[in-house]
Amino acid sequence: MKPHLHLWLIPLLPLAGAAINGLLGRRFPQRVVTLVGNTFVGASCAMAWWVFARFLSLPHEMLPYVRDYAVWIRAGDFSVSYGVYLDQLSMIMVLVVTSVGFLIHIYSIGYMAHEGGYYRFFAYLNLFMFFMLTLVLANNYLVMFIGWEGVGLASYLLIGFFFLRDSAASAGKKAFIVNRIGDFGFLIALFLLIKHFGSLDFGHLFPAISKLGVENAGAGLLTAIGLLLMMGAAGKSAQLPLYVWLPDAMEGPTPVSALIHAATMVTAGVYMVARSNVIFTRAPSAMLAVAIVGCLTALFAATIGMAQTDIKKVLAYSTISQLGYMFLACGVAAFSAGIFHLMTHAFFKGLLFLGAGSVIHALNGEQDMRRMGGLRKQIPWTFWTMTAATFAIAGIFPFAGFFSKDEILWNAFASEHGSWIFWSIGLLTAFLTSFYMFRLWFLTFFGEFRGDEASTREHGHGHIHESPRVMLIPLAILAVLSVIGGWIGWPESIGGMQRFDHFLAPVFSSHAEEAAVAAAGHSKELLLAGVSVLAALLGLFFAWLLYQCRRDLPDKIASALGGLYIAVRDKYYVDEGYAAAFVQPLIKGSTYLLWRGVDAGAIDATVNESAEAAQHVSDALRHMQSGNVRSYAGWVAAGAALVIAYMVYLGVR
Amino acid sequence: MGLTVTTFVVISVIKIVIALVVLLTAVAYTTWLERKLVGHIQNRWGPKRVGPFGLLQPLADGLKFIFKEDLTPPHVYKPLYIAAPILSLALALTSISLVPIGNWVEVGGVYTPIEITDVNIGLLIILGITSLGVYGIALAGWSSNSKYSLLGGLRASAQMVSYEIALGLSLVGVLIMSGSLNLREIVDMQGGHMWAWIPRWNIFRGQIVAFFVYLAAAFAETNRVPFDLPEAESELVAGYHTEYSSMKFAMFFMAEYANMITVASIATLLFLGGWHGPLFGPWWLQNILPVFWFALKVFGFIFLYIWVRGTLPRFRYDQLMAFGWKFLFPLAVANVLVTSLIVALQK
Amino acid sequence: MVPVSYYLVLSAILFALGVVGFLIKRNLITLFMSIELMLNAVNLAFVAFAWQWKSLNGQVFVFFVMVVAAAEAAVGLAIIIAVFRTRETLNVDRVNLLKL
Amino acid sequence: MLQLVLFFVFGTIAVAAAVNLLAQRHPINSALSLVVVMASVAMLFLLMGAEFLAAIQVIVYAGAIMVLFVFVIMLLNAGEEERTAGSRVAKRLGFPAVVLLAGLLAWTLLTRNQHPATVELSGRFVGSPVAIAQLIFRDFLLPFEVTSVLILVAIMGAVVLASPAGTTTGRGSPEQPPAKREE
Repeated sequence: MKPHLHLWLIPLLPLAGAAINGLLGRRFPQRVVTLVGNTFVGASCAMAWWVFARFLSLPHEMLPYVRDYAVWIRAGDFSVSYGVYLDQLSMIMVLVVTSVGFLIHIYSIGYMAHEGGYYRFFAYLNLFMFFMLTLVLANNYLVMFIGWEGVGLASYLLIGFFFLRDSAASAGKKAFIVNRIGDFGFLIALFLLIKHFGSLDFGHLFPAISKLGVENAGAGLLTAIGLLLMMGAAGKSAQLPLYVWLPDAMEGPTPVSALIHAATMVTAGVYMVARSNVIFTRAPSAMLAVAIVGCLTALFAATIGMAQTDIKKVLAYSTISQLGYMFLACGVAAFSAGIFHLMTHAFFKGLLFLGAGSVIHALNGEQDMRRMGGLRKQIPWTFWTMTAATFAIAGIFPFAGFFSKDEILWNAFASEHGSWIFWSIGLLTAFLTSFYMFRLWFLTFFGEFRGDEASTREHGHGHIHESPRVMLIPLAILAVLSVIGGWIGWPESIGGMQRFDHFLAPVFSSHAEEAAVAAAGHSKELLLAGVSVLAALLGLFFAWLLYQCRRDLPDKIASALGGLYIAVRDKYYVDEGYAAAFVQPLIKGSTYLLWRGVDAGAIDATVNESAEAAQHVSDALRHMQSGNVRSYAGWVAAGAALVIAYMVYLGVR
Repeated sequence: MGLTVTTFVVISVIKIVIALVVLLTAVAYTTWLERKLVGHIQNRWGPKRVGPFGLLQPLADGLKFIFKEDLTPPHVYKPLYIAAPILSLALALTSISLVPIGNWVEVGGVYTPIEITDVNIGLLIILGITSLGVYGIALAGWSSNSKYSLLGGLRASAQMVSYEIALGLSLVGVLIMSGSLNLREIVDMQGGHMWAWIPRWNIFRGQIVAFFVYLAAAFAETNRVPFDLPEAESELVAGYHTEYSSMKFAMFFMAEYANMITVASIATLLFLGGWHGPLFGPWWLQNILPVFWFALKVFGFIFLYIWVRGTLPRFRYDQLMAFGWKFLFPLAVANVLVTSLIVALQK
Repeated sequence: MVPVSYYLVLSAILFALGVVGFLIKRNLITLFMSIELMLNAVNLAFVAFAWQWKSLNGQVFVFFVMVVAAAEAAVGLAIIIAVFRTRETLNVDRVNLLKL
Repeated sequence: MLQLVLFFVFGTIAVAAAVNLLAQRHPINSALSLVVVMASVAMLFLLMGAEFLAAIQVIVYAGAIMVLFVFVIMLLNAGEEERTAGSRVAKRLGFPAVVLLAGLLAWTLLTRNQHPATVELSGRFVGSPVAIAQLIFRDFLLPFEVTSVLILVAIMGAVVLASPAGTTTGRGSPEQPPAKREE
């Protein structure tokens, strides 16, 4: 007898909020919109925590907690139902999504207060929450796919929120289209699953798959499915080669970047891979691909991040590289590590974005770090919270980032799927990460103010100012979380007991971590951890050196590096490459072949010609219409004669 | 009935001759009667010089008609101008051949009805013939190429077609009650008495309304006062027979009176119980009496005709149409409805 | 002893005559009469068939045909009157505005 | 025997009158000849035992419809029809069609009528009013009612069409003061 957890409420509450705000919000005063938008999300957040409380007390044989509410599709013996699938993994995801989402909602109250389309913003945000929770709670791949597409839609709407700005609109389109590529893979994977297992239901699928053996020696059905799933995940989580949409997505309002493009949506891919761990652990080559893609993305994005000057772009690239970390973790079968990093990353990256937003807010929309500096004094709250976040992401002990990143690195090194190459690349990435994060930190908060006061003072409210309290409270909460959030995963090597892993253990049947741990003792793990911290501190030192004490150095280095630097600053010309490789041929082809050739040349031509023909024929026939009654009678008589003749013929025959 | 073709033909010829003679005489003396009556109504003597009570006056009129010059005005459409009066008279005389004036009689071993022929849809045929009667008047009015005649013809055709409907509908009630179109059967239905003294004539059995409608419609059908607009002297000299003279005019004249007699006989047969009446005396009297009763009733109806003519003014044309369509027609329909309802309930 | 076929042939002839009338006559009213002629021919055929099959349905159908003919005559003559009022002619060849 | 004679008499009259209808150039003559056709057709009905139909034919067709025709002819004072060039289609297409039609029909009816029934006087198959009435008011009740509606529509249409513009409102029309209902 299952207890009633009323999980359906969790996604549906935000939907109700979205409906109310989206349909009626235009007429509401701003206060009512705020109330609705936040109440429903807050309610679903509280609901999630209540469920968590109940969840902990559930006996283990009752997990995963599955419940079908209604049948959606029934075709023959294949059926899909609306239902929830709650296990430790989705529990954590729900908590993260609802909590961080709720905080960001609160933050948006202050941030969006002076923007147009206030009700629209909250409606979209609630809609996003609904779809994200649907994705997380789905009990089969198809409903998950709905959420998947839904968050894509929400992100499209929110990126293009300032749809009057051309760049925003095109960025939204770009995100949507690039995601379609990934979704294509995802869909194919689903079809394969239906074809071979006749179901998309987790509860039916995973046991069926776990019966299969591990596909060594490359190719196989599961490998194919895994690679295709990875393709979808790469699209959603902005991995190579489909990462290009994420930086442009920064066109959206900063809370959106924080919520969707840092904390939750982009991690959906990771979640999906972790959810499919049964498949991946049986398809080693697919896992290998995931790992490679992950670590390459991490390094690649990190290098680009070093040279960016737009504060949000830096954060965007760092997000990509962090996602790469998570992929790496999944690729080495350290799913729990990946999810752990996902959680901590949600904390500190969300915090970073919010802080950046607060900074931008303070400077009235200034985003270029070269025009900042010395803000430490003016906006102390933002400064301190962002400091916490920066240390966290840099992975400095004992901040949250340290634990998750260190666990990933350790697994990358020691897991049976891992190797020292992954580890070294991860280490390098860690160094770069801490370097560009501290670069951001120094450029923003230290030295003297480089922007012109006038521009900031002229529009709106006075000189540089601290954000309102409603924005600072979420910052504070997230800061605390990004300091202590990692402690639940305190590794045994440092006398902890890795509660997080043990909590997640039942989900990820293959206990790669334990194996690794058993293989290599704690001493080595401690050593590696020390190395990674050392790398982080090294990054801190270089950042201090270049951007604090010797300000002339960066330009020298840039000029010394020359082409390389420019390439990095221009993001390796990936966008241009894509444009040349795919977009232009498409446009050309559709213009000359499809439009001028097929459409105008063939289809329209046929239509027009037939119209012409009809006109000629009728022009000829027109003369039958002499308007003379008796000629009509003649025709009628002839017709009658014909009919009679035919009938007589029939009768005679 | 076992009789050979020859006897059939012979008897038919005899009957036709008798019928024609009787009818024409009746027509002639109807004119005398009319002049006499109207004279008295208008406080005159009427014809009294030719013979006792001017009884020979009709013969004198006939002679006069015959000896008058038969002039045909120019610009008339000859064939129709000539055909029209013949047509009307012929039709008028034909319809009488279906009217039974008494029981079957035994003459020289031949048992035959006292009528030229006994058809079991006689009434319908009579209606058909009377409806054809319009042509005579209409064609006369049109062919004689004079505006008076044309107007008269137009009026006549419109009026007769309109009132024909009311006429037919007024008869439907009786037909429903008797459930037959055979005049003889209809009459037989009306034999005997109700409560020992009221004769079971249709007029006494609830068809009084129908009788009134029939009366009015019949006046119109025969273009008699108060519906004599087709020949309204004061408006269009003499209506459709303005241009006619001598024998042709006489034909119209006779046709009109013959029609009166036909209509009267139909009224007698349908409403007034036909030849039914008290029978007494020896066998020959028994054979004569029904004919007498029949003749008496017809006479009474004609008397009513003349009486009305002597007293009522003429309608205006639109009044005529309104009367026919908006009053008589609905009345007849209502009568049909009520009658059929009663009959249905009695079943 | 007349074969039913004779009646049918007669009706065919009358019908054909009606069609010819419609083709050659120029007076609207006469055209209408031709139509009535055709209807009569059809009625004759109906009654003949009714006789052939000894079923009254044919006669009932003639009844309906008459009703329709009456309606048609009423409306048609009204139309003719309207046409005459506007065009001042009854010649169909002069009532031919309905052409390009 | 008598049958045959009567048939041929009335058949010839009918055909002759029909031909006359076409031959005459004055509409009124055509109308009268059409009346003759109808009368003889009614006679043929009688020969075939459709006595009720015969009477109705005379009353309705000859007595009402044709009267309407004559009335209209008189009203519009339609004169001789003028000779105008007919339509080529009618001549070149219509007439052959008619000939073909009649020929085919006659041939078919004469040669291949599988049921060679004959009409005799003695054959007591009579469309008596009662029988017809039972058919109409029982089996064909719905069509009958529908035709009544049709007639109603036709009447209204005729009134609207034929009355000059503005006088279709019936009672209040200028030249027709509302009628008195007395006497």
